Amino acid sequence: AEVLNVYNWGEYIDTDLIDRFEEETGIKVIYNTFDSNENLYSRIQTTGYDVIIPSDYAISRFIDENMLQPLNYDHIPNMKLIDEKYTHLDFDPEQKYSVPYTWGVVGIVYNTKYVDKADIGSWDLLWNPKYTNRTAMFNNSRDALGIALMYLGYSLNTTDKDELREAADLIIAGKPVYQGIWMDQILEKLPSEEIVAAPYYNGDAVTMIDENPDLAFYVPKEGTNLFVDAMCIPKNAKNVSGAEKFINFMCSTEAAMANWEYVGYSSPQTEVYKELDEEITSDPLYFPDITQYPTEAYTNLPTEINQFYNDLWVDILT
Amino acid sequence: MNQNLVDLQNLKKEFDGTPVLRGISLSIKRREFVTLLGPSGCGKTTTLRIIGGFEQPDSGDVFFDGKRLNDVPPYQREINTVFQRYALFPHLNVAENIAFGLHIKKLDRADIKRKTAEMLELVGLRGFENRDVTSLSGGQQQRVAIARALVCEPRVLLLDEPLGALDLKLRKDMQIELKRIQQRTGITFIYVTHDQEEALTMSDRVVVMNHGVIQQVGSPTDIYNEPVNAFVADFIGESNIIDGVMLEDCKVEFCGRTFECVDKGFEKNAPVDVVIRPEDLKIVYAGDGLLQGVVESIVFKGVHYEMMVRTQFFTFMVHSTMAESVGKTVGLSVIPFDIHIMHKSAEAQA
Amino acid sequence: MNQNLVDLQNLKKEFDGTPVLRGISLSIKRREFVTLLGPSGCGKTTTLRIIGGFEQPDSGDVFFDGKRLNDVPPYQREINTVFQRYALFPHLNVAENIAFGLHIKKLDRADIKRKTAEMLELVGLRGFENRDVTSLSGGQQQRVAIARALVCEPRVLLLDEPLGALDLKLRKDMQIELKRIQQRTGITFIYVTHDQEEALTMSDRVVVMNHGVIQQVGSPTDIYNEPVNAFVADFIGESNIIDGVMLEDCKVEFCGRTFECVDKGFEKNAPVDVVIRPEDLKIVYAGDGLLQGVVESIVFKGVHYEMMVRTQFFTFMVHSTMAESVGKTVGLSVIPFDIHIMHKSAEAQA
Amino acid sequence: MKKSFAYPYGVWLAVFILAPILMVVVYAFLNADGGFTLHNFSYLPGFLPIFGRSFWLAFLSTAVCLVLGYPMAYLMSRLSASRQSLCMMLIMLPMWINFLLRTYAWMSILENNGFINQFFRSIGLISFLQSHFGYSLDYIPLINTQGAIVLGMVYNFLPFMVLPIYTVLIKLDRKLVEAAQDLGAPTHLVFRRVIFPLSIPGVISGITMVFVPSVSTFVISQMLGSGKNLLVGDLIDLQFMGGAYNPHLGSAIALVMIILIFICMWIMNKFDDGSSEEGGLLL
Amino acid sequence: MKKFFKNFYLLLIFLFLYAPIVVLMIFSFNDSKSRRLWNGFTTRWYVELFRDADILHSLYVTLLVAVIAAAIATFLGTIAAIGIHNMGRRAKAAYLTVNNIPMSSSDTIMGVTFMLLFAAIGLDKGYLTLILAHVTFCTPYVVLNVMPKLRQLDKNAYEAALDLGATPHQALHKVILPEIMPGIVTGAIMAFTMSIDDFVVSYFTAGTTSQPLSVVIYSMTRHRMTPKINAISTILFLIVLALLIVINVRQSRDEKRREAARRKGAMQP
Ligand SMILES: Nc1ncnc2c1ncn2[C@@H]1O[C@H](COP(=O)(O)OP(=O)(O)OP(=O)(O)O)[C@@H](O)[C@H]1O
Ligand SMILES: Nc1ncnc2c1ncn2[C@@H]1O[C@H](COP(=O)(O)OP(=O)(O)OP(=O)(O)O)[C@@H](O)[C@H]1O
Ligand SMILES: [Mg+2]
Ligand SMILES: [Mg+2]
Repeated sequence: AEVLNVYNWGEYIDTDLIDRFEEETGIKVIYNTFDSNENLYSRIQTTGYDVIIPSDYAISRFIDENMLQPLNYDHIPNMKLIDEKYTHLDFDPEQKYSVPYTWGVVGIVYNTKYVDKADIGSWDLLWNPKYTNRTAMFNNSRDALGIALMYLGYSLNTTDKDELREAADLIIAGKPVYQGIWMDQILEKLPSEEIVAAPYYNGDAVTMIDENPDLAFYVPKEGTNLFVDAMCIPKNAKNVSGAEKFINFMCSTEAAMANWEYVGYSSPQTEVYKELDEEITSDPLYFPDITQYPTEAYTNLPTEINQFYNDLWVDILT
Repeated sequence: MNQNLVDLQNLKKEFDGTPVLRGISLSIKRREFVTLLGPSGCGKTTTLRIIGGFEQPDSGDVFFDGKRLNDVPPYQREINTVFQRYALFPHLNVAENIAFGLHIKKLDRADIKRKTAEMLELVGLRGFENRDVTSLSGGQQQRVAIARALVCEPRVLLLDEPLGALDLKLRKDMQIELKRIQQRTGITFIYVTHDQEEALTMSDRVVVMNHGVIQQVGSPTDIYNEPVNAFVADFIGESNIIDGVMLEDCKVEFCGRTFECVDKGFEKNAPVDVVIRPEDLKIVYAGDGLLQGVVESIVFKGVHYEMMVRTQFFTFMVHSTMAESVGKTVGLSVIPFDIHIMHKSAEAQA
Repeated sequence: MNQNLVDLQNLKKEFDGTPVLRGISLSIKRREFVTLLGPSGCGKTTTLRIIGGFEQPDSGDVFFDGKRLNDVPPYQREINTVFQRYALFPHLNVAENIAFGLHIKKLDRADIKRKTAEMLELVGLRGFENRDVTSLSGGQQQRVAIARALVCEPRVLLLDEPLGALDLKLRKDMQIELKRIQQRTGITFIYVTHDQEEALTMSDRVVVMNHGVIQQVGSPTDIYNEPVNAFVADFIGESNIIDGVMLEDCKVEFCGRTFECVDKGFEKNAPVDVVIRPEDLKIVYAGDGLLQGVVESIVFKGVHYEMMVRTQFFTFMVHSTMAESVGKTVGLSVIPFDIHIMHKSAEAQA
Repeated sequence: MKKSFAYPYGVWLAVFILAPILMVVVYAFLNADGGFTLHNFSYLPGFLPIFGRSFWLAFLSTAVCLVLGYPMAYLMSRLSASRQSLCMMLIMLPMWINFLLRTYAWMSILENNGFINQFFRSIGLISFLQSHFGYSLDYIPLINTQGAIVLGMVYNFLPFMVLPIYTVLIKLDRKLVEAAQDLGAPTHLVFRRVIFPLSIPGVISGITMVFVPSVSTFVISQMLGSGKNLLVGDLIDLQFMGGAYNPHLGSAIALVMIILIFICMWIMNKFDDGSSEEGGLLL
Repeated sequence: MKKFFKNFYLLLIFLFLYAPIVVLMIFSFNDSKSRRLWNGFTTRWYVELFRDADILHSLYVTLLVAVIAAAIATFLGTIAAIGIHNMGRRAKAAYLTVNNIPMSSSDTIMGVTFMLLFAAIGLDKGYLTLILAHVTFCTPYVVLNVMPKLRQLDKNAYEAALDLGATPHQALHKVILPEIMPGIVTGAIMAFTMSIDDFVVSYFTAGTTSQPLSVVIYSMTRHRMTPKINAISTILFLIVLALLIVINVRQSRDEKRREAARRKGAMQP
């Protein structure tokens, strides 16, 4: 039978959809998961996937390194259902290589029981000594430095080493405040009140708030990172037509809706937005209003700057 | 009881319900060389381990110099042991092995050094101080084990078949060596072996055991010449053991004939064991002996020939320096003094 | 050469550059019981292993029934071995151990059963079929090992110190048993031991080895009574070995005196070893003997006493059934026939 | 029995162990363009604190494993045979649960509001401390400490300390213990002068098998520690799987670590008198 | 009293080893995704688990790879141990040193080097690469478990078999293998456990259709670990536990029987 290799983030799809797609098309889907873009990067060098779902800056890097195929939108008619707000972003300015899968912003999740109203609204909260040992920072150089850059008012994609240095120093200055520098642990530690505030993606904030209604989410006024995870077809894909069918399927209203419900990340699909209640679509948690604050998407950085990020990050964690 | 150094009183011990010692009582004097002799499994090692403190008797007491020793742990007993397979410490060299007990006693370095050197001298291992014990030959290891025990200046030294693993030649040499050491140090030796020649050669007194029971205690000559029962007679040197009946004092019947002997005090017509050593039987002309038989086989044993002579009732083992040809009919004679009469041993009756 | 079953021709073997066999040549006849005798490390086991095929000689050949055997692997040789520590298979029971070789030969079940039963009968282990071999006593294990080898009906059985681990009593019994089995089966036995008494008792011929060289081959009596050199004399029974000078045929000087003897053919004034067995020395009144000495020690050995008599030049070991008291001055006499004159052995010269 | 039996494995080792190590060496001396460089090593002085921290934590966890594991092995070696194998199995069994899951479970136990602190609170320990000793926190800090990292390592690597010591101890000749007692040594001296020295080969294997993975461990420090400080394992992980994908630098770090570990092991083996024939690590 | 303290100590250690596992097992019945806040009892994770083909598949991969890798490692390691046992001192030392490398080098380095190696020789990642890698780090455990058994082996047992007419092959099968079987079994169990326990090496060497459970679990960490994983671990754990108990009960019964036989043997003449 026809086989399709799909490579996605862990826990990032409603698996029923795969079954449905297999039923509809008769294509056997081999579904794998990864945990970081870097990993995806090293894996696809040696393994042939048909559909991958990387994040923005990774897509930009793949494009730069000529690892993706241009898409034939004729075979992906549902592309027209994708909101233009999320197309032609910096990482794929010509929108040739990717079909947005989810999008979101980074904000701060905080516990209303412990965090004073007065202290919210800005990235500042992450450096507030009042909450010493009760907040956390991202354990990921791009996201962490990104927060610092935005707080400082610099571009997320800056290649100015001084600016980056300044951002790193800022995080170092914040280290005594943080209980930890983490990724997924935040997902647990916020609802269980081990910490009272931490940055996170709005999609995951939804699940956290579900679990502990005392939690709330805001996007700092200094602006934030608009991230998009999008579906792409690698150069070395073996089953391009299957991949197109899969991408098209995932963009269908039905699938996008089911997936939205399952994953909790904002959907770029216009019909989904329209079909949902006003209550939800107006909630910045589900559909942040990106017109209210500056947003920027990540792009691929030059190798040298990537290396510099690495050095800074090691510095921060030394 | 005062001049006894070690006193065992009615020791009993079972393992898993099987009695191994059935009431061992034994007194050992100062400076004595006592050997426990008996077949494998008779309880020699168990007795020694009780004296050493490695095993508790089920009942009975161990006295040492008049004091009850049962509950004293092994490391507080003035007794040291030379283990069957030496049990040297493989992580220590020769000198360190010997000095082990001294280090435990926290002697000062100079003393330890001096005593260790003396011991090495005594056992003839000077120059071997720093050798790895595993690189020594069996005999050398043996000597280290002895030195290690002696250096603690025990009042009693227990030796469990210390020569069992050595070859014959070496065993003979070490027997002489051990005896010499015992005489020089004046330490009481309690020695275990199942080699009767070894027991006879070295001991002041021999304790013959079987099935957890002491069969006989006596000097080597006593044991050899006047075994109390057939088991002892057979175990100490080869013997011809014939069923007989004591007709009256100094008169015994066996092999269908009546012989004169020197033993008295048996009941009339009591069934007895008659023991005759092979070397006490003389081969004479067919008509001359009291018994007549046919030479069945002959084996050269070096010093003598061993012949089996079949008579009507019994096949005798005879040792003689002269060979007879197989099949020849010969006579056998024995003087009354060499006919030993014994009560049937418990063993044989069972 | 035709009636020889096994022929060793000039076998040489080195381990790590050390020669272990230095040219062993030996012919063994059908139905013979040949014993290799020698001190530890002299190369007995190595010789046996070459015959068994477990070791390749560096040079020299092994012939079996006239055919060169060097390159035949062990499992194709009609030779079986009884290993020193039995090497029984602990995962198999007694019957399975014995039947191992038959299973390999793919005999049918009934045959295997029958033969195994026969063997158990032969070695006296009927009823032990299903016993775990590790639960057997040493002597029983020994017999299983022999049965296991014999059931394959080898033409030659190699036995490497098969009785080494047994106690004395049991060893004597097993010696008789083995000899009986050999006579009943008619299989050629090549037997290794370092116990000279065992060698003398059991063998048709004894091969005395030392340092990888055969010293003497002969019947037990030959070896005992006419050792070719002092090494053999000393190894086969204890001996007094005295340096002497051959003055002329039948006249030897030692201990400062001239003795008559029966040996001839030595060079004039050749230095020789004079060997006198302890049992050949007679104790006589101080004035009567050719030599005079003082009794230094006396040990009871059962059959005889062993005394050390110090003369001016040499301390003699004397065996006698009569005890003398220590310190007494005695005379020693010996008949010319019992004075053995030997060339200095290579050993002694080296 | 032939030694040629080992040849297939020899080939296997060459291809799958030696060749890859060689590749690490090669990679360490290459730059991204494939040219020879020593540049990768120029970073190393900056990593010194990271190395120091890793070795210190590994040292601590090895020490704790030894202190906990030795008595464990010793007690086990005294049990009946079937009990012994049961214990062996029980020690191995936790490895059947994924190590991430086990570590997550430890988080639940150790967190500030975790099971242990909940317990302390319920028995009034925290309020007791607060009222009588002026203790300011409302929990006992357990997680996010170096202690928690050490605990995580100990938890994961304890079996590797117990098993080799246990195997040496069960082979120890009982007679030697008796010989020492016989020579006047009371129980503690028997242990110090005989049992322990003779079990050193097992101890050294145990130390190796705990220390090495501890030095290079990653994830544990993230999950049980605060994640604010890197360990070498994380650093390598970062080069190969994380932010700045740089296998060359990663290889250089790995190479240095391999060398350091070998040096440590070499020093350790100095304590072994070489009597442990075959230098076998485990068992 | 002393005995009580000894048992108490063992108990404490086992408590330490099993505490997190108990927590994990309890929370596989928690009616929320939280691994710490109890929301009530549910079996829904178990139900969902059996609908989740991916997780089940990854479990299948884990077990399959563990079985195959352990089998190969056991075979390879056993014959290797026999070969090494018969080598000279130096060759033996060399072999064992290299043999020890996988056990004494970090998983990350190993995983990465495998990845580099497979890329270099152009081997696509999949079951094959996964199994090769697992065999590599499992075999040393087999070797190290078999070697001591070989050393305990009667030196002459093999020769005795040859002597009785067995070819080297037969001798190996009928004598050597049965004798060293306990070591082989322990080695196999250890290999199997190591394979199950591994995650880092698998991570670098697994292909698309061959992601073992550990890799799947790890890729979930970016988002949220599903309690289904706890559920599957619980099931796996209980199965193994049951198995081990059965084995142990049988073993101790055997032991008793053998002990009884020995005693009976000793008493017969
Ligand atoms: N710890 C023990 N547990 C069970 N049985 C034992 C133990 N120690 C000894 N026995 C049994 O007790 C009996 C006597 O053993 P002991 O070791 O005292 O004999 P022995 O006279 O020294 O024999 P050998 O000459 O073979 O050393 C034997 O049957 C032995 O099996
Ligand atoms: N495989 C081997 N490698 C190295 N040396 C060996 C080997 N086998 C035997 N030797 C050496 O060869 C010499 C003769 O050994 P062999 O086993 O033949 O002696 P033996 O006469 O049987 O002695 P024993 O009575 O002690 O058994 C010894 O010095 C021994 O150390
Ligand atoms: Mg004993
Ligand atoms: Mg030998």
